[in-house]
Amino acid sequence: MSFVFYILAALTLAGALAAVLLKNTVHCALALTVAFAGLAFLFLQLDAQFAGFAQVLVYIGAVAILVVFAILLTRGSETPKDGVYSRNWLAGLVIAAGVFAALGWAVLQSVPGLPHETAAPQVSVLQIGNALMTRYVLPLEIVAVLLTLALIGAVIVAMHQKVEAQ
Amino acid sequence: MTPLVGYLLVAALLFAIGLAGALTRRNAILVLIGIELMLNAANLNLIAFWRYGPHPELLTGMMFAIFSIAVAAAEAAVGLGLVISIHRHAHTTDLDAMNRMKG
Amino acid sequence: MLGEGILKGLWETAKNFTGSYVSADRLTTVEYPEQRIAPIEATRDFPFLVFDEENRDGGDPVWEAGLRCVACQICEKECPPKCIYIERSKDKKLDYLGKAQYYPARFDIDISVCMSCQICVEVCPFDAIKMDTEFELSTTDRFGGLLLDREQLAKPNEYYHKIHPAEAAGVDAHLAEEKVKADAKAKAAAEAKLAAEAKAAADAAAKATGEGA
Amino acid sequence: MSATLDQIFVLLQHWLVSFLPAVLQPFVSVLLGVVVIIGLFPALFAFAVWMERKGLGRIQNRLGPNRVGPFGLLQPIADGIKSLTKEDIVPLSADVVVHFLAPLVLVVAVFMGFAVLPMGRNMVLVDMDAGLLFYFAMGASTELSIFMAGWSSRNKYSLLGAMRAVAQMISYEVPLLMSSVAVVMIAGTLSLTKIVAAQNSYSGVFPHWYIFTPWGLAGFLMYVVSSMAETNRSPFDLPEGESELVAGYFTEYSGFKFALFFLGEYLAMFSISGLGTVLFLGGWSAPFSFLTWVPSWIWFFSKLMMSISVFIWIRGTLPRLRQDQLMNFAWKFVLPMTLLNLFVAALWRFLGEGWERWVICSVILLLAYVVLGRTGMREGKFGPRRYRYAE
Amino acid sequence: MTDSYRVGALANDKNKLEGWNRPPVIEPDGEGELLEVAMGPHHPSTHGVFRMDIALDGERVIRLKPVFGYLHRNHEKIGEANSYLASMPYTDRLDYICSLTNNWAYALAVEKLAGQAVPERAEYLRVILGELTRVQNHASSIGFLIQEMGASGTPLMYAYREREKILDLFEAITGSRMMCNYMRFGGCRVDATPAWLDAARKVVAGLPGFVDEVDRLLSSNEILMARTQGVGILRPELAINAGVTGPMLRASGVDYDIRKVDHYSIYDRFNFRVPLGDHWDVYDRFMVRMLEMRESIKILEQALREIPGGPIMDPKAKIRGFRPKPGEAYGRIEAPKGELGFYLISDGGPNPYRYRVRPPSLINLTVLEDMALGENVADVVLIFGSVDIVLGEVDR
Repeated sequence: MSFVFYILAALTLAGALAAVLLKNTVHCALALTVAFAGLAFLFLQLDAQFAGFAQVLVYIGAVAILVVFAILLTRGSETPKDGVYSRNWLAGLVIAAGVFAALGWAVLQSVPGLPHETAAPQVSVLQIGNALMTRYVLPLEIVAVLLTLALIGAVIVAMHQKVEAQ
Repeated sequence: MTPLVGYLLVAALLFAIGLAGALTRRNAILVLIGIELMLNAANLNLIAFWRYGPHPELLTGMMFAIFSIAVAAAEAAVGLGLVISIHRHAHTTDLDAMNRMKG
Repeated sequence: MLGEGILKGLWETAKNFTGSYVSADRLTTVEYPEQRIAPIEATRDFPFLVFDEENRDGGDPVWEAGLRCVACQICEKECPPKCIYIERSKDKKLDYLGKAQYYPARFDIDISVCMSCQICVEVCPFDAIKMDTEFELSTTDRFGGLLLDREQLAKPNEYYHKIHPAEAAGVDAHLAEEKVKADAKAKAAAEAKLAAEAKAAADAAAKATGEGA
Repeated sequence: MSATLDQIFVLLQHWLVSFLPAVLQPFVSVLLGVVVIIGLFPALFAFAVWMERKGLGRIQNRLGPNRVGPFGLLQPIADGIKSLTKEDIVPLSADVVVHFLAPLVLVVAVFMGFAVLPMGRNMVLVDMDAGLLFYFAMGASTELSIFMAGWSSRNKYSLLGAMRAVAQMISYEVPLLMSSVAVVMIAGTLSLTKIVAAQNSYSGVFPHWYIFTPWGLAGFLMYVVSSMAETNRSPFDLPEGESELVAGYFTEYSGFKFALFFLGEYLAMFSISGLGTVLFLGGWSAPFSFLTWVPSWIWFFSKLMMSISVFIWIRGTLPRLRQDQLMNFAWKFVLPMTLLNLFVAALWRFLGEGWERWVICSVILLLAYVVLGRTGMREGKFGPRRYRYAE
Repeated sequence: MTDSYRVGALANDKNKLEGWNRPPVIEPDGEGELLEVAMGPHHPSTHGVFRMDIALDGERVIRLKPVFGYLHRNHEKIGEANSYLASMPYTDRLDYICSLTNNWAYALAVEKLAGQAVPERAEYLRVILGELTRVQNHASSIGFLIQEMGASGTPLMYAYREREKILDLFEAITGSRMMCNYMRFGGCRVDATPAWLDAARKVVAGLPGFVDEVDRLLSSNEILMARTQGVGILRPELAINAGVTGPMLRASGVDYDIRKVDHYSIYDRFNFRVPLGDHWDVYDRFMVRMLEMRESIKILEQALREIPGGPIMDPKAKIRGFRPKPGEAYGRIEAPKGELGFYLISDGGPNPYRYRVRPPSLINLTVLEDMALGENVADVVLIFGSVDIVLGEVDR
């Protein structure tokens, strides 16, 4: 089924590239959702149903919408006059290329040592739930607290001016 | 099935694209988009390793990915809140223009 | 408590929903082209000209001779939107009282302008113009088609009786009364001219039989 | 006989598939299911539009459509032909690609939701273990298409409508999820087929549907409210409130694309009603134990149509809220109620059998309802008034 | 003027008026740009052709400029060019929802000018038709108000269902459903038959049920209360100073009903009350209309019970060649929308020298901006609906 994998990988990467390259910020955000959707499908390919659906729910349902809202609130959809790329974009590109080269080299180097194909694991939601409540209960609680704090923090940060004005 | 290396290479490329985006774009929101992409690349790695790892029934990689998704949501919320706040203050989201610590 | 008013409203609409199936009082819709409400006595739409139908040519009444209108142009003057156009005739003809009167050589009503106010009917001293109940007057010719001329406007007294029976009866009684008065006058005058008297009497007889029928 | 009738569609599918080589069989059977869903629900959409127009008409003491076909039944088809043959207008300054994609994304995302809905015994396209999660993931994707529609039209009204719609859908997604989570907690599964199976038992003649428990009823009411908001139905139809925003996010759409939006909206209503049926109304199970011989899919679809009629009824009765009131209602009333409901559901589970749990749970919920309602009315500064007369 | 003329009392009370200033023009908070929206004349929320140029800060209204005149038809000039009688059908077209009260006000002005008396039966008929007009106007105005709130027109359809019955009555007596052209100087055009009176009694007997129905459907509806209470507040001082009349003024708590103040026609004979609002908002306007419908039904019941026989026309009245003596007169009535007045100057000719209409719709509309400033844009539509205007009367 590697054919499906290639399509999905191409979709994801094309989405990501578009998200980084396009001029119009809203188009970038929409391309980003394509990348997210591709990733979710890749997760499904990897038999991680739960993670895949969570990816769609959180990234497409929430993060993408947040990004879009932020773009509209900051009038980011108007293409700026002096280019969309930073002054030192070349340096950034070089660093990114370097990182990719290093990562790719590392991956290709370790190909022989990589684990072999295994049978698809049968993971039910029940198991995930049980794991969350037993083994991973501490991280779960921490994430819960973190999310609450992030929620409050985001509200305070964004509301800052309004409170002052009153 | 696709071998693990395929997923790892896709993740590496995605990470690099995200990094390039974060480093080269002017708009703060697009920088955040780049960071999201990098996080997603990490998630892909986690899931791939979980799938091909020796003990998928322990769910370690999957859990990591799920927690990472949750944290990413928080990061996005706070990050975008900051961007909006900065925009209120400086009336721009251009990172090159935000070169002063004083408003 | 929150939601109470909403529940009351829902109950009310449910009652109306079922009510529209069972009670004619609630479902007042009339599906027009198939179902029609009979026009009621008082209905008014556009004016028409009444003619008396004693002058018959074969079976059909001759509208032109029987027109009650004497082209006095009061309605033209009083019409609020000024949609009546009258041209008085050069010659005169005898009306039902036996008086020589002008008649309208041209009598047009632009019903695209007319606002159905009935003022022409009220001001007419000769009961010559009345309100019609016909409303399906749409036409593809928006200028000529809506400018009605004498011939299109003229409708027999019978028709008037059909659409406004009570009102028409009153008008006829009034006209008959005037006629009787005029006859009495004419009789007094007729002493002088015998030949004219005979003619008038013949006319009156014809009129009376026409009215009786 | 009744068992055959119950499974007629499943048997039909098996029979059709059996002609094919074994390799193709799973693929074709899924494809068949997809084709049936894509065919069935638009037909149901046409029927629901007719029902809505007729029902609203009767509620308003009118006749409703009655010219095309018997009882006006063919009216939706006439409307469909009309919208198909109309000119497709795209605003000059619109973002053509996004403008084109928006309705497609919406319809696709909405159709995906049907994949996990069990429409009868063994009648589910994909029996997914995380079915509910899948459903909500798909539901979340529709918001993006609405944003795309509003943003790409380059129209103030469209953009405002889209922003409203997205904000509203996000706000009400939380209580929607929360009220469903109570069911998940009690049923102990995210799989929709298993949730139905958990309700498919009877004590005496009465079924064990979740709506017949205090937390289930409260959850159901909250679910109904949130689902109305989620599908932009009256009284939460602000995104397309014609007195303010002309037609909201699809102001600049015409012809077939407009029809697609319309279709998407109704399909969302079907799927959310279907989910509500599955979660609270026992899905395809019969309402009385002596009626179990009636085919299961009949029950599912009659419950679906019942909830559609309730949607129509409410639309015919209520005026719409204002944006800030809508948000306040979501965050200050519906969400706290669903959270409390979650707690009550847990309590219900731990109190065990017996009448005490009925009393305790009902009292808690009623009290919370009254208190929250009162607070809401006081904060909103509204309530019934008395009037005086001049001397 | 009697002591019940409270407006004058309040207007003379300097202390009360000094505290009043025009509400300050609201300043935007400087964040983001103002959004200029032109609501109408093709916006689906506007009654007829009316435009509101609104400046929005977010959803808050910062400025509101009403633009009207799209329906201007030279009504007053036509009135000066036409004979007295010929203006009567034109008055139908002012406020085309309630043509009978327009007729009445104009007839009243001309009767004052010519010094004509009206027979008693004609007065009763005028009261009956006027109050029927009020009921159907208030019913449809409530329906439209709720329609603005997006109730799919259900209350509007109920209002129209009852209005249909009332319009049938109008047609049976005047010959036309909306453009009645019924009243004449010195009486009425046609007499009511006993059958008509019976039909009217039947319709009136059904009206309380209708009002109850609308009451149950709407008055305690939480959404309606939340939407309308505290919205579009019109302070009584401003209402008086702006010349607002009718249910709008009474909803602002000012006891001013021309039926009680002017004692015109035979309203003194009837027992009815004037409902007043204490919160001055849209809900009060809605409820005052609701309660006024009930009072009108009471008047109708009394009038239909007591109507005497006799002529319906002043025998001295002239249809043709009507030329009143030189002079001037102002006739006003409590039309459903407020004080409707006609001011006429005669120079002895067949047509008025000056013909002036005081339209309640236009004058009530002048406070639109004051009511809408600082409110949510969604409420502007509501506030506009609560003014209850007919563009035919605003633009004339």
